[in-house]
Amino acid sequence: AEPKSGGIFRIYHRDSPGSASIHEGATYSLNVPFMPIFNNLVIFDQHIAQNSASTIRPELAESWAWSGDNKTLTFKLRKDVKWHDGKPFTAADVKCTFDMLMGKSQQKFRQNPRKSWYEQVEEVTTNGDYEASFKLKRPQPALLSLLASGYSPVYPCHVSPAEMRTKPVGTGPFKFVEFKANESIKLTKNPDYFKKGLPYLDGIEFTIIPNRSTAILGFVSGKFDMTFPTEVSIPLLKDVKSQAPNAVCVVEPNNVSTNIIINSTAPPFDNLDIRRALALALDRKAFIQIMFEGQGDIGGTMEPAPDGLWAMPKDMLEQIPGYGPDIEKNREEARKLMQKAGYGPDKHLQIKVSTRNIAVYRDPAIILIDQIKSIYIDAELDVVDTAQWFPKIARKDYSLGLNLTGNAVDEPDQSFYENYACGSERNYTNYCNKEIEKLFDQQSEETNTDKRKKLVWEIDKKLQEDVARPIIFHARTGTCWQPYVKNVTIMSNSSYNGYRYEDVWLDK
Amino acid sequence: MATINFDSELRRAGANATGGWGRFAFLAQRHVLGTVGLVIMLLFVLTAIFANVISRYDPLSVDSAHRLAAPSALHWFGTDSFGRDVWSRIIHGARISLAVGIGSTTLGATLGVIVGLASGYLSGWVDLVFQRVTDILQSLPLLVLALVMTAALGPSLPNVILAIAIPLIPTVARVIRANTLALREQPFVEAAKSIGMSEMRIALRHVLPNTIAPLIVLATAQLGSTILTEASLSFLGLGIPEPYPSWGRMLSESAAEYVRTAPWLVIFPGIAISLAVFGTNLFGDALRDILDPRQRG
Amino acid sequence: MFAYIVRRLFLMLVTLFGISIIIFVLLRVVPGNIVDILFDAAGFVDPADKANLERELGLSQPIVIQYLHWIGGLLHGDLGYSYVSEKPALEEILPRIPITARLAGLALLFSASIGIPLGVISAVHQGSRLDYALRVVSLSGLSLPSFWLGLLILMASVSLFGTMPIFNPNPKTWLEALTIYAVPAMAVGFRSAALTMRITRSSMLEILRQDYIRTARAKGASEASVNYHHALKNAVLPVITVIGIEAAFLIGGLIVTETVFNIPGIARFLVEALRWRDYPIVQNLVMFIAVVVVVVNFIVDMLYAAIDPRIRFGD
Amino acid sequence: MSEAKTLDTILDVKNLQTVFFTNSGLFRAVDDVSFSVRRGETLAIVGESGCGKSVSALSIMRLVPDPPGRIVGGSVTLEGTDLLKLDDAAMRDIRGNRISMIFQEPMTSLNPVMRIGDQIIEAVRLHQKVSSKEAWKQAVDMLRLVRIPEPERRAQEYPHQLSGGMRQRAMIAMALACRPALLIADEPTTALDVTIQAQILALIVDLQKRLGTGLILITHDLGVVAQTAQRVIVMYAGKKVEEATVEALFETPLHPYTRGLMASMPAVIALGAKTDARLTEIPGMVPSLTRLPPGCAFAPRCKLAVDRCRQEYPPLDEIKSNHWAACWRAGEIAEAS
Amino acid sequence: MTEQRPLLEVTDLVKHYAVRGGVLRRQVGTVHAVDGVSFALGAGETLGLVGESGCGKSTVARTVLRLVEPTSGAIKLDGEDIAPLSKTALRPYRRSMQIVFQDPFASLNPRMTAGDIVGEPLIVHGLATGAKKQERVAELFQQVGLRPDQMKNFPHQFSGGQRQRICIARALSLGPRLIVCDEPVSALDVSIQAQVINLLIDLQRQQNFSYLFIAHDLAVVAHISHRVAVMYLGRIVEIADKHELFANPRHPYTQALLASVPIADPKAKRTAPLIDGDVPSPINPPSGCAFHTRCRYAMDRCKTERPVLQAAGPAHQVACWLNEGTGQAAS
Ligand SMILES: Nc1ncnc2c1ncn2[C@@H]1O[C@H](COP(=O)(O)OP(=O)(O)OP(=O)(O)O)[C@@H](O)[C@H]1O
Ligand SMILES: Nc1ncnc2c1ncn2[C@@H]1O[C@H](COP(=O)(O)OP(=O)(O)OP(=O)(O)O)[C@@H](O)[C@H]1O
Ligand SMILES: [Mg+2]
Ligand SMILES: [Mg+2]
Ligand code: NI
Repeated sequence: AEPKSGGIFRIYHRDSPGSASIHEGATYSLNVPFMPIFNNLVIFDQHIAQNSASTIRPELAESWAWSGDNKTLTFKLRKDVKWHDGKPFTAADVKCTFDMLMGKSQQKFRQNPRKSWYEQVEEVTTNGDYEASFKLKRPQPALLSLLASGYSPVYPCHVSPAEMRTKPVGTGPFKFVEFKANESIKLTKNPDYFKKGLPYLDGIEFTIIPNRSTAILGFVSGKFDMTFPTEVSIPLLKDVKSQAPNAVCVVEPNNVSTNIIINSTAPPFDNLDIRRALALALDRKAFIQIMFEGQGDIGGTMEPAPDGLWAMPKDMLEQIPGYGPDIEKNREEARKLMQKAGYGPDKHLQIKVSTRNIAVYRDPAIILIDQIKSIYIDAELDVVDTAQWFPKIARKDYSLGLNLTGNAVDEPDQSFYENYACGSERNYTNYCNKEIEKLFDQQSEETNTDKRKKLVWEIDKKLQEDVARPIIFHARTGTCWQPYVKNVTIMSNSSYNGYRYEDVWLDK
Repeated sequence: MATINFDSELRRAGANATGGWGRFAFLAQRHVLGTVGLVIMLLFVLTAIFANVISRYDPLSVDSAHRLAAPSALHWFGTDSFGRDVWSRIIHGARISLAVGIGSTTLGATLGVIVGLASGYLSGWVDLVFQRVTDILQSLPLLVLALVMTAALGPSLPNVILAIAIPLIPTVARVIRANTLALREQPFVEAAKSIGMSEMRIALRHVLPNTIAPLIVLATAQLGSTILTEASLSFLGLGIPEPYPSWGRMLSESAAEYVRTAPWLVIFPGIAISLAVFGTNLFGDALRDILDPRQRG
Repeated sequence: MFAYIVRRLFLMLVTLFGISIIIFVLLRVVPGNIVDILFDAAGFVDPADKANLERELGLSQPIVIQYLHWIGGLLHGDLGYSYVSEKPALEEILPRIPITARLAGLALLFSASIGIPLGVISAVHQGSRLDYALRVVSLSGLSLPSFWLGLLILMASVSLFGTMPIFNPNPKTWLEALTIYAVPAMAVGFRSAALTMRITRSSMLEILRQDYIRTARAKGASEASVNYHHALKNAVLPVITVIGIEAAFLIGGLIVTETVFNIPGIARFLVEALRWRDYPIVQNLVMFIAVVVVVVNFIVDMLYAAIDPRIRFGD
Repeated sequence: MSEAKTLDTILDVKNLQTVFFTNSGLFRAVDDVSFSVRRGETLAIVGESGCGKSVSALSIMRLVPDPPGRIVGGSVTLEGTDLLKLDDAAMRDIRGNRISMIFQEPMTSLNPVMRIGDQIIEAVRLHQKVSSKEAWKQAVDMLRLVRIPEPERRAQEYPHQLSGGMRQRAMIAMALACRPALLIADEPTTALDVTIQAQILALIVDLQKRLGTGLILITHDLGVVAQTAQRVIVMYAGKKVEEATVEALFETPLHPYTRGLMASMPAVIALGAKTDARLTEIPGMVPSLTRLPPGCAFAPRCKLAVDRCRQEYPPLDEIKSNHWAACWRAGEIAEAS
Repeated sequence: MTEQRPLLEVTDLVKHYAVRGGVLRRQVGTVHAVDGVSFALGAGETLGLVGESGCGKSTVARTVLRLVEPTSGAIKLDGEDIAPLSKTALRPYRRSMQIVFQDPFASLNPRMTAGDIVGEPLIVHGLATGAKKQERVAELFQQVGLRPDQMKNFPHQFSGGQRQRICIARALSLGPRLIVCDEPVSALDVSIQAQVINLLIDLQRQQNFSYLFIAHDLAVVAHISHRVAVMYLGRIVEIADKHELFANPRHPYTQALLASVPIADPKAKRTAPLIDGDVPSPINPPSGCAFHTRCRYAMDRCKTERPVLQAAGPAHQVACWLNEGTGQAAS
């Protein structure tokens, strides 16, 4: 059918985001409602579920080009773009945005969680009003993917970061109307959007409903056109389908891994045998069965295939200790390791499993505790308050932690550097292996995708064998919308990139 | 004039109910609802005491193969999404719920009675100070306290009990104080003074027993409502921490996801909570009636 | 008495002062501040950024200075700025007050108008079937956790009517306005009605056996007049106490109902602010709740004296 | 009592039986008591404390607390209608209108949270159509009538602000406010000094004369009985044991209990009466109403008791004209005196 | 009469109650409930206190025991002024002075059994516990004419007179030296009244009790008292040896009082009350002699000047201008 214009798109929101500034946030609670306000230089195609280098499309940039040494990336910008306040968009805005992200400008973000993405960027330069270039320290083909993420909008130069937190101004298809904390976020159509004829919607309205039951009931009763993206759990999905049989529901992986962070600096996990035993004791299928009724994926650091681009092949995966199909055999081996370390049926190891007081953290921790009972470990759950979680982790005041790692882009550079590089802020376990570090750089600079894949597999396997941060599983979640909602695509290897909604329309 | 059966009237008045058991049996059949309440309460107390004996599985043992099993001979109340036996969890949950209920009610009511009695009976500056204290306690919403305590001390049974008990103090204190204010002026209090009783003893022996009716009603209502409060705190993620099975969390976590697909996860903890609350309240009313000397019998 | 009221007002200030200190200290005792929470989302803490931010928000100042700053502002009507939304705290708090007030008011109305008459009936017919039936019904309200009752109402409404009474800041019709407040208020009121009823019943039982009730009967007063005019007025003190407590509680305690029915009231806002360690919001909200509490308590005390001439304050 | 059945009879109580069902057994508080009151007449009821006087009065009003009390037999006929057969609404019309009662304990019988004036006018307003202003005026007048100083102010006050005697007078004012056909006064003047007592009694007697009110006066003060009543009944352990005119009773009491009562009175301030002269008392104690002896309840305390007294309950016989007594030896006593 | 130091000596006792009115309940007046009362009571002596209702008898009784705080005045028990003592300091004195309240029902805790009520003082002062206490209580019950099996009953199960006896038993339980009896026999029938009065007298003989005996029944007062004080509107207007007072009443109010006593003889019927007129208010007591509004003999002087108690014969004092200095009877 031909797209129709008009209508307000009503979505419930799972919680109240802390601000409206995407750059200062690190949760898709921010991306979902505020991505429609902005544009990137480039963006992943909004209608292809699997993000990859080949689905990157120009947005504010008309085109882009790598220099011969692969160290400069130049964007030609559109000339017909205006900020929502009427000011014209120019290359200066691009420079401003990325200078600020790199911490080089006068004005500062209150917090800048993705500063490390631009580690390799030497500087951003402009050439006239409509050309901007990223000069790199070394080749990094992945940069383009990072720039195509929902996390990389271009901010206006003339609006202060503080204002962007409360009244964001963008170039995107929708303009910000209001954000009432704990209540609602309202966006309205940008009539001057540079893509003529878009958007179709008159506006988008997010009603903030932290209580999931109420929210789902609201969707079922027709008060909302769509659930909050990727927030419907598998059991709830069944419920929604039974009550609203017409609803369209999809279940997709969202590139979030559930993993165990191990404090290897202190006993008992400074002992590699015990770490190995732990890795061997995991029954990943059981986790997936319980958490997702079977609909989850087993893999390493990178999101598993087919949705993930960089996953190890199955046979390679199964060679890694603990990934083998025979759980009992694995555990037998694990017990031996434990006995070697001095534990046994009469001498159990007493530990605490720390995690946050959120179901997606707590539930796997409960399963974990139950599973490691089989290898003489008596664990107790230690639920940690949000404000204390990272300080506690940073203090190394834990022995085992249950953690979730979300990846904005299905891109090894992002995962590896963020989580496993020596000295990285998010390398909670302080895993540091100079050899692997070299491999990180090697794959990063590699422009040949196939070669790069091999390198990535090797790294991933090694990381698992080192029990750096045992990955338990990769989650899948559901999203539902009413049948009349058209042109919504849920990304299958990230949950941060697919919310521009410029061509979503309502067939009512 | 309707004919009157003297024997049955006398029986209703409890004339032939002699001895401890006779009296008990008589009261039991006079206060049917109260008896029901008492039976329910005893049942829960026994359950809590003998949880290890009655429960058939380890309440914490996860079993992915038998998750969400419907009630059957194997799992009387079915299993939850972790494959844990719901019956065993409810049985063990009785301990927690009763610990919360009895613990926080006792703590809150005792302190409340002390504050209320002192403030109403002694009046003067004691009243002034205690009134401010109750005002302050009343002004701190339960959830602020609960949040602060769990954040500062970590979620644990004693902390939850304490957090729930604190708001009870001003409630009980205010009711007791109101009663005491009126009682203080009664001639029998003056009479007690005249025989040289200490203020303390007057407060405890003469004033307090005459506030027992509202106290019982309030305390039993609170006993029930603390169980509910724990459930609500669990709903907000502030209750007794996992993996200990508290009824409130069992209900609140299953309510949303499984009410249609696995209703036993919702029904049984729900029934357990409601029954416990129901029982204490019924028993409370009956107890109040029995302790009222002016009731017949 | 006039002097008494003046003294009471002064004491209210003392109470409020006490509360201000307590909440201020409590908040600082709790580990973590807004900066930790902000960084939590990022997944790591950058010490330099953290220090910067703390300085910017005034959190690095000595605690006494912070307190004086807050109280000083409060006395000038300046509540400061929310850390999270960066809007004036007053602007954030003010619109939520009427919502909660409406909800609490309706809930109280519901609980009193159901609880008191039922309590009277139950006491008058003590031991009868009617008494049993009323108590069982009202207690069933008390026995359900409020989130569960709320959810049940929502679920029933969705399956029966295909819609649900969920909050909408600009209700279109008068009826919608009523349902979005009345339904949650009923869910809360049902619970407190049961308590009101039990207290009323207990208190009435005490009074109904008094000699002056017999005197009223001897004058030929009807049962209704005896029960409601003579007895209830004497029995109402504890009931008022409980209703007063409920009133104070409801202002800050509607969290579960507000969550289930998704009402943007004070309690939910408070929890959210606490979660964010948004001190200006939490502190000022707690102060507001405290003001309500002391005022309600004051009114209750005044009602005591108005209803029972034997009770005198300030003599 | 055939002659009492004239048109003049306001109240006729026949074989009234009121019992309490308590957990220690059946309590026959009023056992087969009959009496009648004529227009303008004062009937005094005297008897040992706890013998059922107040319960008899309450039975007439149908205000015996139920449970545990219950009227189990007899009839109470007021101006031709049997009150025990009336439905509640009809009974309410009569209470406070045709009959009113002054209760024994004025402290607890007044509603502590209502103004005295309001309590007085309540009965009036319940049964008569008067404006509230009018009624209030009436209340103040009633208070003045019972000699309460500053009635305007007192009407505005609450019971706890009045002295015991004032409360009692307020009760009296309340009972008299609607000019009843029958007034039951349960020890109406115990808390009053004799000058006021005299005034109040004079007031009641005056009202009685003017309105033809029948009065049942329950009192311990035999002086009051002598001064006010026309006829007297004497009760003992729930039963009526003697009935006579005042003159006859004071002259020749026939029942040994009545004789004991008379003898126990402290001598009227007689000059030279010696303080050390012990008052005569009736030995022993009132038996428990649950465990009454088979015969005459007074027998265990009676100096004149013979075996028959201990076995058979004596019937209430008319020993002399208009003088009934329930005693096997009443005849002998009558002759002896 | 004994000539030793009096057991109780009350000097210039004053008790004022504030009267409040209006919405703000400001004090609008003062009730002069007791307005300068002085008397002495020897050991083993009974002082009768009579007077019209509301004249402040109960207030005197309660202030003497410090159950209400006196506005001013001294209360000496055994020569020791107990008026300024703190509550705790007062407690030991409580054992030696007891009160029987005017309103028996209200002064009994509705939730305690009669036995417990009577036995409680024994426990409080550590005099007896357990079986011994029960025994003593049973004995007390019998003394006041109650059956020991009634010990387990609650106050509401008793008749008015029975309640009064419970109060007497409670007061007796401590064996005090002074008992203030506020109309202790008003609700008793004459036979039991006789028992109780005999009991009180016997106890006095045996244990040298002193009584402050308030009653309306002058016959009873006459019987039990050694001396009698007559109160009117917060003041003692006449106080004398019993024989003297009844034989030779000097104050017009006393005379009216005596003349109003109903005589238990139907033949001597009296119809008209002897004095009439409104009882004045204790808030605005009449100027001069408070009784002048109702007094047959009132003179101009009575309206302006207040007479003070003056000797009017041996062991006889009266406050009336008619008797000024003369020692002569009025009329
Ligand atoms: N509610 C009750 N429950 C049980 N027994 C009662 C109740 N009320 C009264 N009685 C008993 O009934 C008997 C009669 O009581 P009643 O009040 O009529 O006595 P009375 O003659 O008025 O005595 P008094 O002169 O002392 O007032 C008493 O023995 C009393 O114990
Ligand atoms: N608590 C009080 N507040 C105000 N006035 C009071 C209070 N108690 C007593 N009065 C007043 O004090 C005066 C004396 O009262 P009191 O009870 O001593 O009189 P009484 O002589 O015992 O009278 P009665 O013989 O009627 O018992 C009365 O006018 C009474 O109204
Ligand atoms: Mg009586
Ligand atoms: Mg008195
Ligand atoms: Ni002498």
